[in-house]
Amino acid sequence: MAARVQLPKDIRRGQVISVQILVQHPMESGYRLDADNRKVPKNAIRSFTCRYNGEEIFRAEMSPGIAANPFLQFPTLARESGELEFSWVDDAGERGSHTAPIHVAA
Amino acid sequence: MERRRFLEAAGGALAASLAPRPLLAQAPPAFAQSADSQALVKRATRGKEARVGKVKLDLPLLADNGNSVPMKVAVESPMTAADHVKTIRLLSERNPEWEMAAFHLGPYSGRAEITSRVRLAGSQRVVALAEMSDGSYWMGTADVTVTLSACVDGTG
Amino acid sequence: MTTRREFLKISAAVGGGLAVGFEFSEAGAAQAAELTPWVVVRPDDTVIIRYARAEMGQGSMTSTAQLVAEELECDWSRVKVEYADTNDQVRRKRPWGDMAAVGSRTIRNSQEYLRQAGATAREMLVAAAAQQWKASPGDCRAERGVVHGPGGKKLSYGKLADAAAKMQAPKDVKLKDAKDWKIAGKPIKRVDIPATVMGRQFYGIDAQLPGMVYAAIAQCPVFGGKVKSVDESKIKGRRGIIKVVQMDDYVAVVADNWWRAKEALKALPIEWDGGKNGEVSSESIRQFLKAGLDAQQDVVTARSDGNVEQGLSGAAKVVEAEYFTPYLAHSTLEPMGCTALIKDGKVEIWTSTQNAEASHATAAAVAGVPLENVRTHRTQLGGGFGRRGGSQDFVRQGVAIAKQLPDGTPVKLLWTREEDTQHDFYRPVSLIRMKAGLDASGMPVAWYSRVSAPSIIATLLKLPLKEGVDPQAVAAYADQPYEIPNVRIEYAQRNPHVPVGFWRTVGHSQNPFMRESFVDELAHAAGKDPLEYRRAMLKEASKERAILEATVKAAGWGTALPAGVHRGVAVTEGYGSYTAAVAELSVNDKNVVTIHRLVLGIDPGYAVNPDNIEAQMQGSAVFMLTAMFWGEITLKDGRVQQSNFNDYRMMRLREMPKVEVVLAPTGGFWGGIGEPGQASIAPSICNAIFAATGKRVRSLPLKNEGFELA
Amino acid sequence: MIKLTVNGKPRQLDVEPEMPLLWALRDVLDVKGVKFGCGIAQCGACTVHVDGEPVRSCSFPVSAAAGKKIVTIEGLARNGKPHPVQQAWIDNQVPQCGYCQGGQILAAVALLRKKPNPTDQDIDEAMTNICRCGTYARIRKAIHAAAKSSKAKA
Repeated sequence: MAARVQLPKDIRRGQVISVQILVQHPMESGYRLDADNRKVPKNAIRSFTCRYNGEEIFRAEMSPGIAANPFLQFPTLARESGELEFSWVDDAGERGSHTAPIHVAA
Repeated sequence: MERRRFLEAAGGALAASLAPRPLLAQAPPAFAQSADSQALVKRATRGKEARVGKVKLDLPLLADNGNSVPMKVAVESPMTAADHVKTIRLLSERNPEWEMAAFHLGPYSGRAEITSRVRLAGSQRVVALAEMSDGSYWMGTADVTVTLSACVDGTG
Repeated sequence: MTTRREFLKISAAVGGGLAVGFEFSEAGAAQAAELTPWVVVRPDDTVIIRYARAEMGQGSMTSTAQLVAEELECDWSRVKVEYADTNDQVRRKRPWGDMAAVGSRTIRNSQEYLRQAGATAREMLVAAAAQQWKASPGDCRAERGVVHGPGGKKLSYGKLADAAAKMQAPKDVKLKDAKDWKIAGKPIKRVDIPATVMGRQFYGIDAQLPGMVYAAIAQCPVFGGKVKSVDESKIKGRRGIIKVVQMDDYVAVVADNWWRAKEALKALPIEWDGGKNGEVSSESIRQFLKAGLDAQQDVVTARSDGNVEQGLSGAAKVVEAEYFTPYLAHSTLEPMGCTALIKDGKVEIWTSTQNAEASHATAAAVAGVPLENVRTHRTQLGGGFGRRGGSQDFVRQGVAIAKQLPDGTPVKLLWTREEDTQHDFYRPVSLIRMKAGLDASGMPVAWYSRVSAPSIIATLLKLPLKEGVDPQAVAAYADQPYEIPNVRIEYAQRNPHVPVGFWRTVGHSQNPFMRESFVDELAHAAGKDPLEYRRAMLKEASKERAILEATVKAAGWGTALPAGVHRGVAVTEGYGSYTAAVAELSVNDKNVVTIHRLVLGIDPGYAVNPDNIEAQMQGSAVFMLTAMFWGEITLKDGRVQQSNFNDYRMMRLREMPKVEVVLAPTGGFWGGIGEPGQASIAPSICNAIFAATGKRVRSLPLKNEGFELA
Repeated sequence: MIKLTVNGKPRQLDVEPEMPLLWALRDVLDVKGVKFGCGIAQCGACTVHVDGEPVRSCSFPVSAAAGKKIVTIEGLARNGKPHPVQQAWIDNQVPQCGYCQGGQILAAVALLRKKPNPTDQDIDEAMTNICRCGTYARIRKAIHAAAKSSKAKA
């Protein structure tokens, strides 16, 4: 489950930035049939968390009501340089994670 | 009759503007089944009412299909330790799972604004419900017409 | 009426970019006053009534205007009907509501707000007059476009329009009782017909713009397949060729003339990759559905009353049968197409569409522009029948091709008849097993049906099915009106790769054939008259019973017939209306069927335009008889075998039997008109064939059962 | 350069001789009343008169129309008044979607020219154009009505 993260270019301390992430996941609705006419089981990312240097700054509970390859853009207050750590788990129990460095100018 | 010539001749000069009038009470109902968004809200709040306001939910008026509809929700809040948005929920009238998503925020968020793409099982009213740090609830709604499903959205 | 002139004026916006939010009406529009989004009054007393949905021959453009005009108390001879603009629809946040002409629901879903709009405008005009006269509105009344006041004062709507537009709209308006109708309920002539017969009607195919180019299209012959390669060198240097557009699953040739584009496309070598669907045939689909009839898994229950097993095991007699109906193409006489212009981030399209909003949203999505930057020009449709509603493939392609051309180049995409026949969203194939248990008196105590068929809602609309049931697939079963204590209806959703869609009358185009034929089988097994049998199973007060009685009475059921002539009967609800049919026919020794008379009854609740209803019923007869006798789309190597009217036969004038329409509105509800008329026809014919020959038709089309139409 | 007369006006066009008259009319001369339905002379939506004879223009090369008088549905009216057949079509509310009706009317006009008082069988034989909406009963009625009205005038 690959992911792509986008952060603003120049981040200054105290600035509220938008964190964008796109996770590759089908977010199966549970009512789609595959090419062989078999029901594709429901499978959505249920829980998604973002930690900023270890501290939780965003959490989402989701359903198949979020489109395939979920895209999320959420705000956070830039404090110091470090790492954003994203983690999620789907209905199948599969876990995914991704990290992105964050550079904050004083 | 030469249509092409007519087109050119007619030019842009026919701008007989007509000021749009506000929607009348007699306008077609948006969604018959959306009579009571509060019922949806009460399910989410376990019985508490939500006040209308502070929450702005942006969804397109029309979506050609419901598979991936751009969504933006913003809540008015200073986002301080004392006064902030704790959770924003998206509630659906028609999706098989009525709780589409819950986004948890805090003072560290700086502002309360989420953008995503949602999946809608047909035309409906979507509710955005914000739970504030003082325990109050605020809501905003948006009506989306999923044009692909128009064939079955009316009656049978 | 949207005349060609107005269309041209609308089109003219192309020249100066998108002049959005403007009224493109004819002279005098500058002073026109909009009283409600539906009613605009001009100083010359012309009343413009807006029409939001599509006109494809079903007549709703006229009948909806009748409803508005009725409440407005205007002079019908001064009424003009104009299409509501899709760009205004978006900018003004949908003042016209649903624009789709689908599901026979234009009248029944909009009658209330349309009548309210008319009444609202009327009240505003009366209030304006009263204000001017310093009279009480209660002392004023509106009649034929004039408000009359105390002391013989009068003012025409045109004179009052400006003031009326400034009046507060009343909150509540009282609507007339149908018995007081003067314009609605009357056989008013359709507003679009003069332009049609004079050759001035404007269809999607007729869009013409300066600098326009033309596109012909070839789609992968195997559904779901892809383009593998294209050898453009083979058409280099041909006259008029501008570009070859290669997409995932289709290739388009763009030229300065459509015929040149089409001829070049014919000469263009295209390699396709059909994938594994390239092995599918009608036979393999039949087997797939057959397996659905026997399957234990992936089957859902759509209705369950009592205990069918007990009912069957305790029955004196059990009757069982399997019925089949094939895929069908829509074959609108105007093939699919779309003219698109993308310029400076704005998009305009001209297309024959049953849902202008869907076309609008599709164009915006494909072009990647906001809804506000799009205008979908309204045109008459050269037939719809469900093809141009849910599936907007032609718009998707038209805009995608325009995107491949230099900004500002209008392009008209037009399909050939062959593409149209082979790339439809077909009426689903369906295989149904029915089993009924009869008691000692011959009446059914148990009824079981299993439908093995694709789901339009799951595959085309990709919507969740409630409890796994597609209501269209089990239509006329799950809601069957007969009084039977033990009923179970099951649905096995089986989706072959063939795209399915809404074909006029949808589930009711096939299930009533099966249900009502099987009821006849039961009557026969019980040794009873098929009409008496139905009477015994229908509640005395039911609407089905009422339309059945009205129809058999008109048909003279039970009266003596000439030697060799036999009758068949059927009754069905659908689209909010109730229909019945009695067929009188004879079959000669070569199995040639001569239909002497087809009596079609309908109870639509209220009849807004009786003449139009008769026309729709006549048309329904032709549409259904065409399907019954010849209609089938078959597959080989994953491809549709039919291509044009030479191998996908249409009924012609000499083959149309005498059709008598029994219009028996009982009031109190609003039913559909465009589709329900077809529902009872096939079983009435097949039941009459059984009466004539003893052969029970359980599979359509009739040509495959050895029957030919005289 | 191919020269022909369309609805009374002389027109000329520089196109391939094998281009069907339908496309020369629609796309080159901008005469849109003539419709495309099948392209194989099955449906008759493209019917026009060539020197008074009904022709399915989708399968009729434009070169064969050179020097001839073409009349399309737009050219039937006289002084802005509907042709008696057009009037009968309005009186009897024949069209539904209307797409085929230009061709149907031209076929009916040609029939009435040959047989001013056609029988049902004459109508069956002459009227082979497809109407997908199924307006055939009214087409028959309108042709009889037009025959009657022309007789009344004569």
